[in-house]
Amino acid sequence: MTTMLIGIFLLSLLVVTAFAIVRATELFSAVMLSGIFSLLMALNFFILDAADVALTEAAVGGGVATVLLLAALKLTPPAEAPSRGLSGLSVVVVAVTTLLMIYASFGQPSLGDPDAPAHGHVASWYIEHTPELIDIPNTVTAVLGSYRAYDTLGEAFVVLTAGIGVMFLLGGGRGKPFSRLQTGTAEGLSQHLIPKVVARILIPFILLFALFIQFHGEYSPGGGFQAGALFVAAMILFTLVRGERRALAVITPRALLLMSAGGAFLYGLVGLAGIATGGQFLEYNTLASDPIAGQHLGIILIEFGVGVTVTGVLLSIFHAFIARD
Amino acid sequence: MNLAEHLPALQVALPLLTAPLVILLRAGFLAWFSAFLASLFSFALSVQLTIAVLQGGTLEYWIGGWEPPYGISMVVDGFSALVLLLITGASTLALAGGRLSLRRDIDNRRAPMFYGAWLIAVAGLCGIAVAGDAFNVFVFMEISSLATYILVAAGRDRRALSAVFKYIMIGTIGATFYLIGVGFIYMMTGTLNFADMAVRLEDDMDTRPIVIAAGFITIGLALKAAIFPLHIWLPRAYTYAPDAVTVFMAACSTKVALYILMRFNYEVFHGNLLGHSELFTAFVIPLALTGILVASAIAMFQGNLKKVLAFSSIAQIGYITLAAGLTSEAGLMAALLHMFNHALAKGGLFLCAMAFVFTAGSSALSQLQGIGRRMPWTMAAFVVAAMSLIGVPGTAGFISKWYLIVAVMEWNTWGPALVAAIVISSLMAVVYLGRFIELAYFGEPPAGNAGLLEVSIPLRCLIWATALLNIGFGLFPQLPLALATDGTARLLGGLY
Amino acid sequence: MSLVLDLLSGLLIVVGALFVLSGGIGALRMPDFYTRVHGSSLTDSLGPVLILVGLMLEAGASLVSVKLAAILLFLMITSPTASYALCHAALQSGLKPRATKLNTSSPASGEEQKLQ
Amino acid sequence: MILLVGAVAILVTMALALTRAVLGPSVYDRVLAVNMFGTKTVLLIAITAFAMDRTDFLDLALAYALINFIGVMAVLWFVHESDLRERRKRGEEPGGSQQ
Amino acid sequence: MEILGLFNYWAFAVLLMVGLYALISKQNLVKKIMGLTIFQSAVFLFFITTSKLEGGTAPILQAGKDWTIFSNPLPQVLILTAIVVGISVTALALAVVVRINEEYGTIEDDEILAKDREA
Repeated sequence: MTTMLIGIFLLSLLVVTAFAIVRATELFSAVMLSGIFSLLMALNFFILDAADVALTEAAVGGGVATVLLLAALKLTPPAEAPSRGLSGLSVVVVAVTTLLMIYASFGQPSLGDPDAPAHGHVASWYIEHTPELIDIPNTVTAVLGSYRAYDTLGEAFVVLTAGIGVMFLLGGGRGKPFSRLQTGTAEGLSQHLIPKVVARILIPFILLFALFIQFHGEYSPGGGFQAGALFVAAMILFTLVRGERRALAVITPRALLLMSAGGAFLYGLVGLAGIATGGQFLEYNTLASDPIAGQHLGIILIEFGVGVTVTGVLLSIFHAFIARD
Repeated sequence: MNLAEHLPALQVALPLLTAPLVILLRAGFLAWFSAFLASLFSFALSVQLTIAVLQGGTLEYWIGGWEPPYGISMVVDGFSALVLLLITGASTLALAGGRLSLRRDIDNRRAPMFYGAWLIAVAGLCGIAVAGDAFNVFVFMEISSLATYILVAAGRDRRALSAVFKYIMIGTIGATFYLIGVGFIYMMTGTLNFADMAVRLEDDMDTRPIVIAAGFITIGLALKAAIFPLHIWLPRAYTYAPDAVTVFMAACSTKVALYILMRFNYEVFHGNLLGHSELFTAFVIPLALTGILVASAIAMFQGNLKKVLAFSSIAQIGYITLAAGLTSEAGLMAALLHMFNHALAKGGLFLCAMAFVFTAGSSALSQLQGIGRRMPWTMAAFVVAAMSLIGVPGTAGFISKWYLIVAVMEWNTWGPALVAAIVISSLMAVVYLGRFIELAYFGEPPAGNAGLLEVSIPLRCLIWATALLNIGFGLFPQLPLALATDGTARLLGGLY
Repeated sequence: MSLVLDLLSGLLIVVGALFVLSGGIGALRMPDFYTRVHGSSLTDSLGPVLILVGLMLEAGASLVSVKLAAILLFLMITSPTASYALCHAALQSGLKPRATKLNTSSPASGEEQKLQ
Repeated sequence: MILLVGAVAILVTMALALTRAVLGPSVYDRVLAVNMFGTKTVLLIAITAFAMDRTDFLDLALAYALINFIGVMAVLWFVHESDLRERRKRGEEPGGSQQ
Repeated sequence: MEILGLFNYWAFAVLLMVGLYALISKQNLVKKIMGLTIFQSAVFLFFITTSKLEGGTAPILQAGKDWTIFSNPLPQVLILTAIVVGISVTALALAVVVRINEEYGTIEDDEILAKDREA
């Protein structure tokens, strides 16, 4: 009950924030408000028992998305042109949709209803059988990495596609390097002493933490994507305080491209290995002599692949944006 | 290890896994060549799959060895095979024919990224065609959409960018609506597998959440499929995309959204459809008819060849929805056949358009005056494909129009009126295509461009091969008929 | 012993919560940007310390306490740095503190200049 | 019970910070609000993790503490870069921003 | 009580509406993207709502604890994927906006349309 009330309070704040984002005319303010929006969203996920999702939302919404929006904002006009008030047609469209959905909500199972159909059937099967079939504590990782590994393969390739798109449009990749390194402006905040020192202390810890999230994902919230996003966050911090030139000397553009492509490819290879060892596509049981060991091996490998791809792609995207003048 | 039983997985995995290798390449030609090879092999896999389906019936594949609904399954029947053939065939055709055109549109340094995106688009579309799981469809829809955005954004005109932005927004709304619908169904059934959903929905078909879910899914997919009046992204995206990309997209991308829409409405919601088929028909048919007539009318007044063809595509999508909306066996047959035949005709037309643009440097009708005399071979192929689109007897288009008219006639008393509308819109097609053909043969070429200037012989062969396919499938329509019969039987399996 | 710990932990958490709350009120009610930073950053350093130490007392000597200590450490490092960075950015972009003297004729002259 | 008091205080503070973010008036007030909000999120997660008896989720709080900092640094970087751009546009020497 | 349990759905509906409104009627392309983010987040919220189970805990077992009720892991997995899809779309859309700004010199939809018409 208490949790539900806290949830309702947070949701109300969320709605207020959403209205504020839409109303804000300065884009910078809107970005800041969407930072708050993402934090609130993550808190709601946490309250609703979705720890993995909350971690992802934090890494994506609070970290990567904010930085990307800021980087894009640097290249575009800072404020929205004055609008001509509410547009009638769209108000009608959205109002009708909302009413429809509120109408539908009365036939829906109430929050936490144990008799809701969604909790039976497939979901309870996962909870029941994961310990014997896959034997890892984090059921979310088990579903993500094994039962629905094909979706996760798709996810890795969605990320790769976004990276390809941004590099295609803004530069990056083998043929077309990030453009700004020749000019003298790629120094970041290296003149600011305090942030520089603090960042120097923090970065190793963030990297360590990212590795923990990567390889501890079977036991606690986390996994390849979250680890990749944290790793990227650390590298973004490095880039911000030390400048792009140094950052790209640490992980070269070529390495970034290799990571983007290699991680996704590794995932696919694990899938094909399933076929090669006599199983189905993305079947891990046959990867090792013991099915459980095979499952563990498969999940670790694909999580690693996802982590590498996400790191490579998000960093490439980040560099592609900030290298544009 | 028997590779034949893994065909559905390989169909997706082959183009998908080639893509990361392609983006590592340095040179444009090599990237094109590997993309072409991967596309060709995918086509070969589709042919294999088609043969397997025709011989052994529906294939089912459990990914990861997990039994559905706990794991994700792939299902390949006649309908999927037909769509797979379209996707891989169109991709191979567009890559083969578009090599020079693409080399001009995409600068060499960015080419590996472009062809990587192309392969991912192919893989995404194939992934949808073989999917047996509702959420998996969402993932692969987003893969293919993201890749398609990149392909469209590669257009040389800056208007490609504004067109692609609109496309991204509408495409994402569509995908998200679809996701909401899937969420509602999941909430009420606890499953994501199509077949399992259908079984579990029997009981509470008429509950509010399910009706709303059907609405969201239909609108979302209609946005993706550019069904009138949700087509606004399509004309500009088709017009400003690189010409070869248009060939690929026009032949298959909207078809895949239609495919999944029909899957949903007939297989998952069949219980609902059974109770409300009149309501459904009464809702779909007027929309489809308006779409056909309005889009054809707009096409008659366009000043740009690619735009004419784009609006014609919207009208043709109207035919398919019209046929599917009849909720009869004949109607579905006609819809499936028309999907195939329209892809053939439109692919051919856009291929010719690509050749014209390559020579004339623009797709504006004013620049294409007299192009028929300068490029007689290509123009003749264009005329053949145009006849197929109009539905002249002896071409593939005739077969599906015939099935459509038969289906409409047996529908109810309004049949003749619908037939009249179909005939009128076909006449409109004669006008908008005839207008260009007349101008191409009899128009005065722009100053200084009078000489004979054909495209290369291999491209001419390819264009003519497509044109001949239009005639070939018109005279010997056994293959599409067999696939459509199988697909229809499965779609209707739950209905009657 | 355990009762003392519980009481102490509860006290720390409540006092910390009060500090956090006062910081929030400060951020809302203070007259200009720099005073608001002042209010919120000071309480943002003290409040979390009290709350997290309170939680540590509740958890006892375990891995949980180590994690809490790590969080505490990071907050102690990052929070002041963030405040510094923020003020620096504001100053750099030309946001002036409202430093009005009593005898200045127009007290609102420095109010919230936005140069962004 | 004690935890509930803490949680309520933090929630109220969040609402206050949100009000500040909505009111502005300057963009930096909003950044300040985001920063405050981030710290409160860390605390709220720590407290609810105890309340729900899931102390293994303190990892999340740790992640938030780290990510939040990067957000503020990105803002500083944004202002710095925009400043450089302005200067370059006006034809001044870059790099003279440090007092 | 029963009614309060539906609050999440209402918040979802309102958020969806707000996002969609920004997406349709805002002229500024970056604002449109933000609307899109809100729109997608609403759907994430909806899915996670369906995963919550009264008295349950997150579906992550822990040594030494014997919870018996767990929230539903499946929607969480779906949303993990959907969040990744969302950020990918956002990144690509932002890249397009940056390019549009370079080509057109504006990111207001109506001005872009006007410039398109001229050409």
